[in-house]
Amino acid sequence: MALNLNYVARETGQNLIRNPTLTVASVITVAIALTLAGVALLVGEGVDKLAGKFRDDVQIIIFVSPDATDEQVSAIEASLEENPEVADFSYVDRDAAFAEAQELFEDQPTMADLLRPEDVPTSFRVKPVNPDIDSVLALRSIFQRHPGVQEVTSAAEAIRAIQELSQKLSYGVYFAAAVSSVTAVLLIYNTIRTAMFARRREIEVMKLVGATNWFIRVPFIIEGMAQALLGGLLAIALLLGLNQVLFRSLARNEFFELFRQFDFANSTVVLQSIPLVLVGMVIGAIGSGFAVGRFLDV
Amino acid sequence: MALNLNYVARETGQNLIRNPTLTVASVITVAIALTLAGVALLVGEGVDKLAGKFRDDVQIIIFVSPDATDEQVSAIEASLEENPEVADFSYVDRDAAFAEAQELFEDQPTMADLLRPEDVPTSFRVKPVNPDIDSVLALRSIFQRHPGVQEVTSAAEAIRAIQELSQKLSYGVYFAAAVSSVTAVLLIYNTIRTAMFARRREIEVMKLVGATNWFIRVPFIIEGMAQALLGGLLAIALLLGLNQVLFRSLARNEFFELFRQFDFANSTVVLQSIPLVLVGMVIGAIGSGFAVGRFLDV
Amino acid sequence: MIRLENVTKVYKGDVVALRDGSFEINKGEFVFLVGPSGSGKSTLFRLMNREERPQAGRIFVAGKDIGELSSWKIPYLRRNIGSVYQDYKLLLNKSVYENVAFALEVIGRPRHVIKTQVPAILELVGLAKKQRNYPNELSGGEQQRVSIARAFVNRPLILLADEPTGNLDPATSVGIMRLLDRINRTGTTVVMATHDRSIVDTMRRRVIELDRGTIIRDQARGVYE
Amino acid sequence: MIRLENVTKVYKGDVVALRDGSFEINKGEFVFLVGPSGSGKSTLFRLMNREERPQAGRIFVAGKDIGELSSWKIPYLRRNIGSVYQDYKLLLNKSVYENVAFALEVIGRPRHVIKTQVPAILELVGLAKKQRNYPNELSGGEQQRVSIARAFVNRPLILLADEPTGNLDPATSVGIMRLLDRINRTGTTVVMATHDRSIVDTMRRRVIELDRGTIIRDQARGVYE
Ligand SMILES: Nc1ncnc2c1ncn2[C@@H]1O[C@H](COP(=O)(O)OP(=O)(O)OP(=O)(O)O)[C@@H](O)[C@H]1O
Ligand SMILES: Nc1ncnc2c1ncn2[C@@H]1O[C@H](COP(=O)(O)OP(=O)(O)OP(=O)(O)O)[C@@H](O)[C@H]1O
Ligand SMILES: [Mg+2]
Ligand SMILES: [Mg+2]
Repeated sequence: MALNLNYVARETGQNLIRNPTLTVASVITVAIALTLAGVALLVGEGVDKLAGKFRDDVQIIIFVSPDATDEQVSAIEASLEENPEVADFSYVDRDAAFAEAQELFEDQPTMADLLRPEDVPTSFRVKPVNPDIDSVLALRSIFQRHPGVQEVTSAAEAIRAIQELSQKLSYGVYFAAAVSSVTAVLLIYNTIRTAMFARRREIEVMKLVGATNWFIRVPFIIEGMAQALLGGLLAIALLLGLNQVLFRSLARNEFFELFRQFDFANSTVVLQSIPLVLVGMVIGAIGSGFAVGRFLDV
Repeated sequence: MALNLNYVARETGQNLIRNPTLTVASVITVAIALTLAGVALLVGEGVDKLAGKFRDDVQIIIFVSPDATDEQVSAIEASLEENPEVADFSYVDRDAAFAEAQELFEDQPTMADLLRPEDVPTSFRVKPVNPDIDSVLALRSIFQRHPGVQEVTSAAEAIRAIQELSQKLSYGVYFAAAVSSVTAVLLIYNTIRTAMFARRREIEVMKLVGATNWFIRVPFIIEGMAQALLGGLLAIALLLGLNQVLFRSLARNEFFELFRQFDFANSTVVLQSIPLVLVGMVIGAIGSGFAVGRFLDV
Repeated sequence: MIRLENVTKVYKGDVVALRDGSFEINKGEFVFLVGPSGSGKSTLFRLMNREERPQAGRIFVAGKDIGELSSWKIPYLRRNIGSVYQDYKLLLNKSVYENVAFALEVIGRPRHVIKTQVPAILELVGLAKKQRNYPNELSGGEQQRVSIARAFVNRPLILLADEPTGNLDPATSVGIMRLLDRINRTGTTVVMATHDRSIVDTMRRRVIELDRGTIIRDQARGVYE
Repeated sequence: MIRLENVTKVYKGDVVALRDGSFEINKGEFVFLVGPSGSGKSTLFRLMNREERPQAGRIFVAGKDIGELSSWKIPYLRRNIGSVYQDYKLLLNKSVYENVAFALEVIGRPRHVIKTQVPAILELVGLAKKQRNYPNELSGGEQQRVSIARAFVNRPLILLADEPTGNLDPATSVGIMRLLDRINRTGTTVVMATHDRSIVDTMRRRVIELDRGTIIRDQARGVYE
């Protein structure tokens, strides 16, 4: 190959500087493309965290009969402690249950007035190890038959829906990430191809002077990588800006709890972006290598 | 100008066909850019509908005293009918209220068993004309003093939060739409500039042969418009695809009520996209006109 | 037709391509521009069609000071000047026919005129068979002749030909010179830069000689040197 | 050094640029290629450096059938052949110095060699002062000389020069011909296409004449026609 580092560095630098139109166009395109992909990644992470939180919220409530004895309550507690499917549980005693009910009826004063502590059943709040629907139903049927238990409830429908949703959402996010990656690759490759088209005559001449394909390719490849690097740095800056302006302000809105998970640390954004920039550089390199190839057939 | 339609048509057609690299690159870029902007618009519409729905859900509940006379109830009804701030209202009588309460306590069987129809207060459900917090509080204080009224409630906090949120969300959407529009313009202009750069020598030669600036520009402008049109049609196809695969499937997920508003009709998508395509064509035209200008200085 | 008054053109790096040049070329004249490589012949042409502007002096073409021409009028100046460029300057994405037709389209000639005049002029320069070819499918001399055809086709007032026979064999050169002579006889002013001694010596027309930017000779019925 | 065996080259549209051409050029020979515009001279050069491939026949360069060369070996063939192109084929985004240096960089010459050889060859073709200029800042003849310098600089076995004096004045032409002659005396095989009768007639070397793709004359110590 007889490739000379000095030659490659000089050649790349000159190409970058002498064709500012092409350089600027490539850098902007790469920045936009990577920002797009970066947003998809961040949203993906938010959705993942969100789905995790939904699963964390799954709980089974074991209502204790009003006429259950203290021994029966202890027995329930003991079986809960033994059961390997139970991750955690807590006992809501009469006072706590009454306070909860009061709060629930805040807006319906008549109801709140009617309530007496004795009316409110005590209960165990159980967090299953496996928040999926089958384990939950299994746990329910076990405790349903336990003496002293009045009823076991769980938002079975909700759990099923959450499960489906979190799957759909992650498919959706994979899909969006795939689409934005393909978009990014297309945009970058497009720009490279056009830039090469603009320089096709030069490439032909180099070939005629006796340059090997690699001798011609390498500077273009390095150039592609350099442009991707610049574009990538710009993309990181854009992502940090977006994080501040969009995600964080959304996440910090009191009411919209759903977006609570979209509060990303700046370091997360940067770490998230580094592989992206690397991928961009690889695309830049391979894309340039390929695009130049079309004009090497002389 | 001595511009000949036949010449312009032929010239444009030839440019499109003889430089397939540039044509394909431009069309793809425009398609991606417009799809981006289109997604922002659709999300914007969804968010608007969502905010509208939140505002629709604002209601005031006037609980009637258990000891209110029928005349007092009729009087409340009459004042509600008179009040210009009341958009709509309905009376929840004892049976309806009891049924509602039963449903509410579905998961807490002890509570459900305890309830008797006489315990549940009847109420008026009032939809205010103006769902903002001030009007709601004004209405509340008016009816609070009405004879036969036990209490007037409204989710004041929730209303305030919704109001803030819907404002923030629409800012967010404006912001996203602005960002994606700027991105679209940048991408398209970038591509045009690069393509012009690739043809700069041709443009120079035309100038030297005595072509006026407009004679050179017009075919490039039409070419830019044609590419934007093709890219726009592709973008509409992409948006229809995205609508099917992403928005609709999200909207139809049972659990995620929030996205119910993202079920767009295909005709909406198409109608939404047409101004986008027109804007794209204008950018293509103006961008080409400008980009060619840089090389007209001979 | 063309008058230069003390024109000086200096390129960046202090290259004086024309130093205080003055001359007048009358309507219908035929002038040879000679001088060694790099003496400023092409620069002179570029000054006359306002591709370049001089640092000092004034240039009149058809009575107008072209230094004062507003930029939108430049195309109209160039339509009166047919230029054969040393490097041909063909439109690479247009066929031979389209290249020549372009010069007529630019001035708004109707299609039927183009359809008769273009093949006629291509016949004249011996390229009737190459109408559909693209410039990169032509030999050097053929490209040069396309450039000549394009410069002629709209019957300009002035013809500036920069080494129009540089890539032509002697026989074809003679043919082209006959054509130029015929064009000149119809009243077109012709200025031709050349290195071809035999052509200059045979034709015996006015010769302006340049040397490193200075006009060192302006001779009626001159020879190459 | 170069041998053609019944080579035929037909371009699309049934243009026969070379018909059944055979000849052999020995190491160290100096051959003029003459013929009217479009007769196939440049095509012959393009066949010899494998820019084009013939429809029939075989071409040997330095003993190797270049038709059988795998594509990655073509650059190595071209490094043994210095080519002066009719349209110069300079790298427009490189300065004069860089253009010439490129031919040395391609073959991996170290920097100090480049730094001494490039200025030397530019001095030889009279462009010492234009090293930093870009091709579009040069006169036609100057560009042609850059092309010549680039073709020479790596001392190739074979030099193919396509009208290397087409844009040069007689005096500079003579200088270039002296240079070619000197190069030839050091053992380099030179093939030169030209339309310049006086050069051919003065040098009296072997002349191969083409006419519409057919070799009609191959004469030792020949004249232009
Ligand atoms: N754009 C430019 N920038 C700097 N120098 C230039 C530029 N154009 C031309 N020159 C220089 O000006 C001088 C005159 O150039 P010009 O092209 O007029 O010569 P010429 O007489 O046409 O030569 P030739 O016969 O070789 O074509 C040359 O030395 C050339 O290098
Ligand atoms: N790529 C091509 N496609 C079609 N025809 C071509 C192509 N290249 C050359 N030709 C034709 O082949 C013939 C020979 O061309 P070539 O360039 O070899 O001529 P030449 O002898 O170099 O002429 P000149 O002296 O004018 O440079 C010409 O008629 C030309 O039009
Ligand atoms: Mg010149
Ligand atoms: Mg040739």
